[in-house]
Amino acid sequence: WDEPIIFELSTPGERGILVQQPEPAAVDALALREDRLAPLRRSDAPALPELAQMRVVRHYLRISQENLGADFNIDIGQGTCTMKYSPKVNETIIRTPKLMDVHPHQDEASIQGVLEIFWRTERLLAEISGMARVSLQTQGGSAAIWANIAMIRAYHEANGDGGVRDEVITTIFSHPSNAACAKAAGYKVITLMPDANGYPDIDALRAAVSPRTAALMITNPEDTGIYNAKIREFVDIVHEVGGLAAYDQANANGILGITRASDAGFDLCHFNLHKTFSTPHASGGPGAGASCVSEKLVPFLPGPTIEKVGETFTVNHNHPQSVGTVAPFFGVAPNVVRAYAWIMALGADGLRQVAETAVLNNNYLLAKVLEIPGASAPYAEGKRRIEQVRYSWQELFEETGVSSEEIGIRMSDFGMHYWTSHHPYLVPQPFTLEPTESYSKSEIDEYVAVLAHVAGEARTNPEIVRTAPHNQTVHHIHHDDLNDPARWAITWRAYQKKHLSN
Amino acid sequence: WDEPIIFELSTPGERGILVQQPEPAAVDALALREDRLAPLRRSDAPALPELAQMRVVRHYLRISQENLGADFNIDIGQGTCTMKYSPKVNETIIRTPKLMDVHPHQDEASIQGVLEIFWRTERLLAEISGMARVSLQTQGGSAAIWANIAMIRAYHEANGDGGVRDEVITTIFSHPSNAACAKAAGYKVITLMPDANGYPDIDALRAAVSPRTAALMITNPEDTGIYNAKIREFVDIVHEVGGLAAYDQANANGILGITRASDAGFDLCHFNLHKTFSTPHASGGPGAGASCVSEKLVPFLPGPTIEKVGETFTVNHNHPQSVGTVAPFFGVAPNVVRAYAWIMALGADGLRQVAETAVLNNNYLLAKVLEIPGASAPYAEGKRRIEQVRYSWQELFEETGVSSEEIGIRMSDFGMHYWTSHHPYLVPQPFTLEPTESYSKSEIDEYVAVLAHVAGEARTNPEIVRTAPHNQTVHHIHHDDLNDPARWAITWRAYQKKHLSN
Amino acid sequence: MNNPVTHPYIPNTVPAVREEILAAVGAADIEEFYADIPSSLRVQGSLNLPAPLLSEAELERHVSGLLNKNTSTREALSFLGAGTYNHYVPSVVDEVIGRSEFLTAYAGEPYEDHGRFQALFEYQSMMGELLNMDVVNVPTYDGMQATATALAMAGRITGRRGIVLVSDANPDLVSKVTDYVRSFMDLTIIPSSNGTADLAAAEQAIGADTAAVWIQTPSFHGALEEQGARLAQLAHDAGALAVVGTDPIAYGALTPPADWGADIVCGDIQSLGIHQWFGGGRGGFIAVHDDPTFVLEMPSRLFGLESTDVPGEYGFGDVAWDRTSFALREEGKEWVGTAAALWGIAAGVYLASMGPTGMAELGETLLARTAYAAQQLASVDGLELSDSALHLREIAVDFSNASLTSTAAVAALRARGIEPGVVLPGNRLLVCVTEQVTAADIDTLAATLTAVLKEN
Amino acid sequence: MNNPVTHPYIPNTVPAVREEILAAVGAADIEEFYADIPSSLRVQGSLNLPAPLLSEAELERHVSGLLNKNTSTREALSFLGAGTYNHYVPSVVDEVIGRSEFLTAYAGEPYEDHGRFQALFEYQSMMGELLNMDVVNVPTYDGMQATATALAMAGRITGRRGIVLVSDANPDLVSKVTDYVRSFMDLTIIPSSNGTADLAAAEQAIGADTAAVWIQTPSFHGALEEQGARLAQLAHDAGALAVVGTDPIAYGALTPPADWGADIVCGDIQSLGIHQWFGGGRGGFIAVHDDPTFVLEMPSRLFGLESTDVPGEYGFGDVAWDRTSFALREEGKEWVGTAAALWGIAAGVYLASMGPTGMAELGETLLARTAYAAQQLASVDGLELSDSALHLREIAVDFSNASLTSTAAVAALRARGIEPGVVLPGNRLLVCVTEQVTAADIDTLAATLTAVLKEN
Repeated sequence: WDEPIIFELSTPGERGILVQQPEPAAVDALALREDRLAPLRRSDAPALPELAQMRVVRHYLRISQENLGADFNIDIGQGTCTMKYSPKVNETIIRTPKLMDVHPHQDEASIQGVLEIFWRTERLLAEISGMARVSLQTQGGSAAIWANIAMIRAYHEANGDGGVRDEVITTIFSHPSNAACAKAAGYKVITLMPDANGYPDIDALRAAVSPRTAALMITNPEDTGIYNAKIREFVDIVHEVGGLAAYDQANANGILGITRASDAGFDLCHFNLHKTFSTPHASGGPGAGASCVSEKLVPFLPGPTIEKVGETFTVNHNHPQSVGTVAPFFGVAPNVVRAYAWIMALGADGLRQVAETAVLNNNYLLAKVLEIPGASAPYAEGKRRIEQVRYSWQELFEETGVSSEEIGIRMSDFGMHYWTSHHPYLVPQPFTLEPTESYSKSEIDEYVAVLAHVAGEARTNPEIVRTAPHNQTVHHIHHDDLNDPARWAITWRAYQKKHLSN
Repeated sequence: WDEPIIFELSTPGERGILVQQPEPAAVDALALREDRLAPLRRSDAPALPELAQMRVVRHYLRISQENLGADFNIDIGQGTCTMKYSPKVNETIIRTPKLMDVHPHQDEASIQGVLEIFWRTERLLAEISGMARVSLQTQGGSAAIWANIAMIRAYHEANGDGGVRDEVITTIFSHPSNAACAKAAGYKVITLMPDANGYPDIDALRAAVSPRTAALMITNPEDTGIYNAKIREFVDIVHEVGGLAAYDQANANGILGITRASDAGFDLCHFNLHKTFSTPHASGGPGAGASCVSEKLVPFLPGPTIEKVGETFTVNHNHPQSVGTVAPFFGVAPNVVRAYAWIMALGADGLRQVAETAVLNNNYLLAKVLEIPGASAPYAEGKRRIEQVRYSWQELFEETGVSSEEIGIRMSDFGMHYWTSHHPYLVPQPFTLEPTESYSKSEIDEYVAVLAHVAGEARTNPEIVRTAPHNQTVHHIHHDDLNDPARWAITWRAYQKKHLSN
Repeated sequence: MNNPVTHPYIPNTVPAVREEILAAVGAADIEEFYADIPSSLRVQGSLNLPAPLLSEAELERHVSGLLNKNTSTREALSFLGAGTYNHYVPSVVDEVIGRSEFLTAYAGEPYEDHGRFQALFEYQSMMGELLNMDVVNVPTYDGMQATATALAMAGRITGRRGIVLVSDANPDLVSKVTDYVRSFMDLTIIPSSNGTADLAAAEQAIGADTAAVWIQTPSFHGALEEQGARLAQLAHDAGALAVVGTDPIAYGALTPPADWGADIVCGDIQSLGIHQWFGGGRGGFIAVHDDPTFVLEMPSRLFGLESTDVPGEYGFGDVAWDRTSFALREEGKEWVGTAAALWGIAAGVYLASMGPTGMAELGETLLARTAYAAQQLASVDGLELSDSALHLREIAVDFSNASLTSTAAVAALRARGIEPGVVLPGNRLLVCVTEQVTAADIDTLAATLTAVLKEN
Repeated sequence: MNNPVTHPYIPNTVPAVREEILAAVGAADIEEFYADIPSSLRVQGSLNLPAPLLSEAELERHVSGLLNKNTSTREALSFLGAGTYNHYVPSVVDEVIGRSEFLTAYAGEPYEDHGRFQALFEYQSMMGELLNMDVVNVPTYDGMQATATALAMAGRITGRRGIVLVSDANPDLVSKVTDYVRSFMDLTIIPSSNGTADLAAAEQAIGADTAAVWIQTPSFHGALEEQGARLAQLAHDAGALAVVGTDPIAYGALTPPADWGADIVCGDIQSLGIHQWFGGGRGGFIAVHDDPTFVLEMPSRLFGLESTDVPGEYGFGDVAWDRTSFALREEGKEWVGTAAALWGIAAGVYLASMGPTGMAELGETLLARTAYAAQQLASVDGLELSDSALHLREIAVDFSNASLTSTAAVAALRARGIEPGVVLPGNRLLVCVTEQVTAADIDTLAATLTAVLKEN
């Protein structure tokens, strides 16, 4: 489709929907206040587009077809994102007025069902993590990390050394939100670089800890797919200086039922329900975060908790040491229900099969990718990986001058994703693949075949790779305007002012 | 997508869904009958494909994107089909267990809602047609025509002249199902050809009627968009010889609230709810037919009727003269609810606006199409049309050798429908366009612009038209196998036997 | 005359646009377009319809409010069948048929509508595997129409008038068939014996004018015909066809009729992933062997695989288009029109999701629960099974020796929130169990019936 | 260890395939892949979880059964607001965000995910029109986060610590903001006067260390700030920013804050086409003028229009990517992660459907019904309005002179199937009316309150 920007489709006078009109009595009531209201009334109507309903539908359905959902492709290329199957039955389950149209302030007697699901989901995640309690209030992984750092801060303050402990330690292959949230909470951030084998450097940690250490915030396995075998020692080292240890479990998909945060001694951890527990990624949210804590952090949990009293589920606001509200009400209810349904569809054995199969698939993919000339998997050579691998096209780049980003764009011509954002850029010409448990062997083979084909093109016909995409809705996009305040256009009105005024 | 046939995606052992297992007590109960059951057991499992659920989803969502729904294109090219907007709110309304999961044999007290909607819809359609009662039992327009001819047959038999009246008269521009249903009911069919101006020929009718005439079955306006101004006389002529008159109102979209079947004296008529009353066409059904009859045909209505007794709605099976059941239970409930909602969204004034706008759009389109060199609108030259027009590319064909069918296939390259099946083939190089009320002026302009562009290509670059499509999932399709019993393949198993066995 | 606002469904009612169009076509007003309609035929004023609900919110509330007066089978324990069945519909099915691409499409060509052709070809193909036959139609309206057409085909193929029905068939189906074929065929009904065909009586009735021996298995009462091969043989010996009406739901576990001699197999696909829809979710299948004598008598569309200009690429098209009334009007076979394509797609998604193992397990679950229901209901004091046949999904229960009639028992159980079944003539009750009804539910039914019959 | 069957969600548990893969990678078993995980950290045996519901039908029945214990606001008359609002959601919105292409996508590039970029750019653009501002972010989590970030931005831009809140704000929002900014900013709350800002007290509090004057309009109690221009002026005079928290729902009818001097406008988009979702359907917007000083302080993604190799074609990309934590880790502005894109698409579809006239009419309906509710509740014996401000959608009602406390009144009305509002401290009740609540519904509330108060 060559679908215009929606403003270009406007015909003055067309209506997309009609709305309820006020009754005469209501109009009369308002008229009594009109003299005070008049100054607040808008003089010019907002320049929203005017379209008949079918044209609105056509516009959005067309552009939806210009988007590549996980249901449509072998979504291995968005590594670190755990693009697993989101079961359709969960969509059926959540699309009921009994969830969509429920208000959080209703009488508890009228929300027992959703309270029970939140309570049960908390218990499931507590068992999976080994932690005491879980807050489901946040809407994404990063927000859950924020909630964790807020609890760490409150914990140290409650212990009287909030002023002293002003440093947070993380590793470079931990998700950037660990560093960013710690910074936003007022901490200095110490970032550890990997050792020669790509493992987190335990000596660097020993050097970094001190009485100023508030916490270690660390991912494991990291986005390299490498599992830090010394994780228990890492935690112990931090504990020895009185710091807390927070586990970023965004990469938990390969270790469900295999090892738990509690086993390594962590005080806090978080899950991304939209990654590990299969709620759809929704074009970039809403996700849902779960902040899991050990007993000693329980008093600091955000928001209200849900308790089971006899056979009744009830909301408990009585948490005087709580960090307070980190998000509205109870969290992203549809995603909590989806995650609950997903876990209940699998059970303990099923979760373990998920982990094992994700790891099996990843190591198969690793073997296949390494067969492609020019591809490599830096660090920990010859070692098995957990659920994903950060690869490199450095050899291919040196040979052909074709970059990983160019390969990624060319992949889109074959209907496949290939994520080109790989913070941090330690691995040269990086790409990260994560097959999850959702793809069959033949699908993994198909993805690798396309990857190999494009790598071949880089040698035989680099121009076709460099000028990609050839097969997409749009052609090669420029970047000049995006970083130039005089030219960037973040809204249609700004575009008109800056680019169409002449 | 280059999506294989689903059998090609099979991996033995994969499962798409797990099903409920019988309880031990049930297994035991069955075991007691195993000796009798054994001979009935299937020895080889059916060779259905075996796919994990995500692959099933991916397969069907991909091929869905290879289908051009009315929501995606300016669906003017499927003339005679009244491709209007099917409001999304109606989809929201019907997708409730209160309709999807309701059984027709339930206690009447538990189905009052759906009975009321059927009853109300019947009243609305009775008012719109001017008829006494309406059966909603049939699933499409042709089935409604069958119900009408069955009632006609029963009526004449009840009057004792079933044996004598063995002829049904129709016109060549009436839908073929009128002729075909009459034939299937045992009638001889007399088809009237148009007069020199394209109007139904009243003299031909006078010559055709006789005491053997059972009925006239006629569309008006016909698929040419021409309204038969003498329709009342047609009906009178048939009535004079004791025949009945049945009105095919598939083309009612331009005359809603303008003129009614009863006004012209018809005894029966039918509507296609999926055309005129906006239920989605569902890739070719289910539709829904409404058979409307005057008082004298009421005793012969098919199936049960729904009556309002006091404030209660009840099912009445007591119709001894009924033609019996023409379809299961009450009809296509979701489409009846959609049609009800559509009518209630518009009301009397709205329906009239629908008709007027459909006609306005059609005459605008007519004017624009006639501006394209090589296009013409045979018959009734210079006259206004109602809601559609059957056009001809005869001039263009004579000039360029490019056929209407070739133009149609080329239209698909621009994301537009263009229906190439135009029974009867009286108009040379035909194409039929029906804009309905749903499209804006700018969309009609866009469609015509593409049509003009393709007509231009026929002159400047006929090869690109002849070798179309260039831009679709598949390329030019052969036809050799489809009519050859030795080669046709109506199932994958047949294809394998006939084409892959060597 | 007009609603005061531009309706969201009708863009060109914007006054300025309307004027612009009128000017473009040189018309003074819209009345001009209706010049051919005599004023005597014109509606005077407005139709007498209720005031519209213009705001979508009010419309939705009104219609949903009416529907909410219904109680669904999800809210009550239901043993209702008799032609509409409460099987589980996988969410994948609803996802696919809810896709606007399929839902709002219609009759496009196999280029821009390739997906619809592929989905329906795959449906045909999977049904073919389930039924072990090589030709299956794009769904016609419903099983009733499919059966009527299958029998009419038998009449055309054999040139004979006789239909011999040897099974208990749904009375509505018999009504449909009778009226449908009566101008050119005659139906003889042979009463069943202990639930299935009376072989001796059937042999007597089958003769030189028999076009079709019509078998229903499972019968209207759920009985499985055990003598199908024998009946097919009788038909073939007489030069007639064996036409078998059935429900495809259990052919993952049971031998399909083609394997014991059926020439035409027909029925409804509602069981295969289509909701009950108040009885309105239906599609009819007709399956035959790949014999042009049969294929060319089918009125429905048949999608076939075809090659394209690109080697190895699959395209689709209509097989033997010239059979149809679209092509030949009254010279075509019966007629074809908008039928039930979307439900065909649904059934295809269902079969693709279930696979061979799912269908086998489902068949097993249905057989086992049916056997259990028969066992438990037979053990209720005063109730007896109407026959001793093997049953699938439905059983007929006789209330002759009970303290209540079957009608009274239904009323008593409805008062307790249970729909126990459909009342049959002869003081019987047709009880249906699907995979949605557990053994515990069956126990509840039996216990409640026991209690109710004891109280009276 | 394993479920007895191949799970539909995990294809490669098919034993033969599993063996094939193990052979291909040269591993004896899956344990080998976990060699790096010390045995001391391994889970022994299975996790202690409930038995799974393997069949989809049983799973669906279990979870839906739990949800069916809820009563929705469609089934009871609800006057609940306080941060989650029962506005009508057009069906078009749910259709679009239910599209699997949007629902299951994530972080693709602007080629294969062009549609997502376009939909969110259009969202930004339509919000910009509604708010009369040129820059709007891709939604952050919710209005609380948006507000906390907006205030933090003010701190960074001005280099000051002070926040002066002059309105009644949602206590949960105050809690969020307080904890969020407390390491680098301080919050001062100026009590409102008759529902809106106490201008004199505000003037007093605003000073050289003030980073932001924080205005909420409508306030937590629904009061519209009439002195916005004056407050913005006070802020600007002190070198501070005017940060306005609001709900965009009524800006088809009301002057947006930018027009009276707001520098940063923020809030939640739940009102714009997102269901209540038990309080979990949220997205946060932050709008600023097109000034790099402001834009470069925004942590969220900002999608911008770009040219491509084809003249006239629109592409999209991330504006000023190097602001973000994705690019710069802790040196970025706060952080960015998976937030609320789908709700942003929903709000875009909502605004596109509503258009200027729909939004204007909706604003009018809300204002009128709110005024009517105020009038009717004030006329209930014993009840008084807590203030005389202009209100949008919510009003606070004082029960001090009533025979029941507001808490007791809520209990009494719930027993009659009505949720009359949210209890506020000080024996008050926060009553919310939307376009979904008619004048007749308001009459019902007033009459029921009257009756209940009379009885006690």
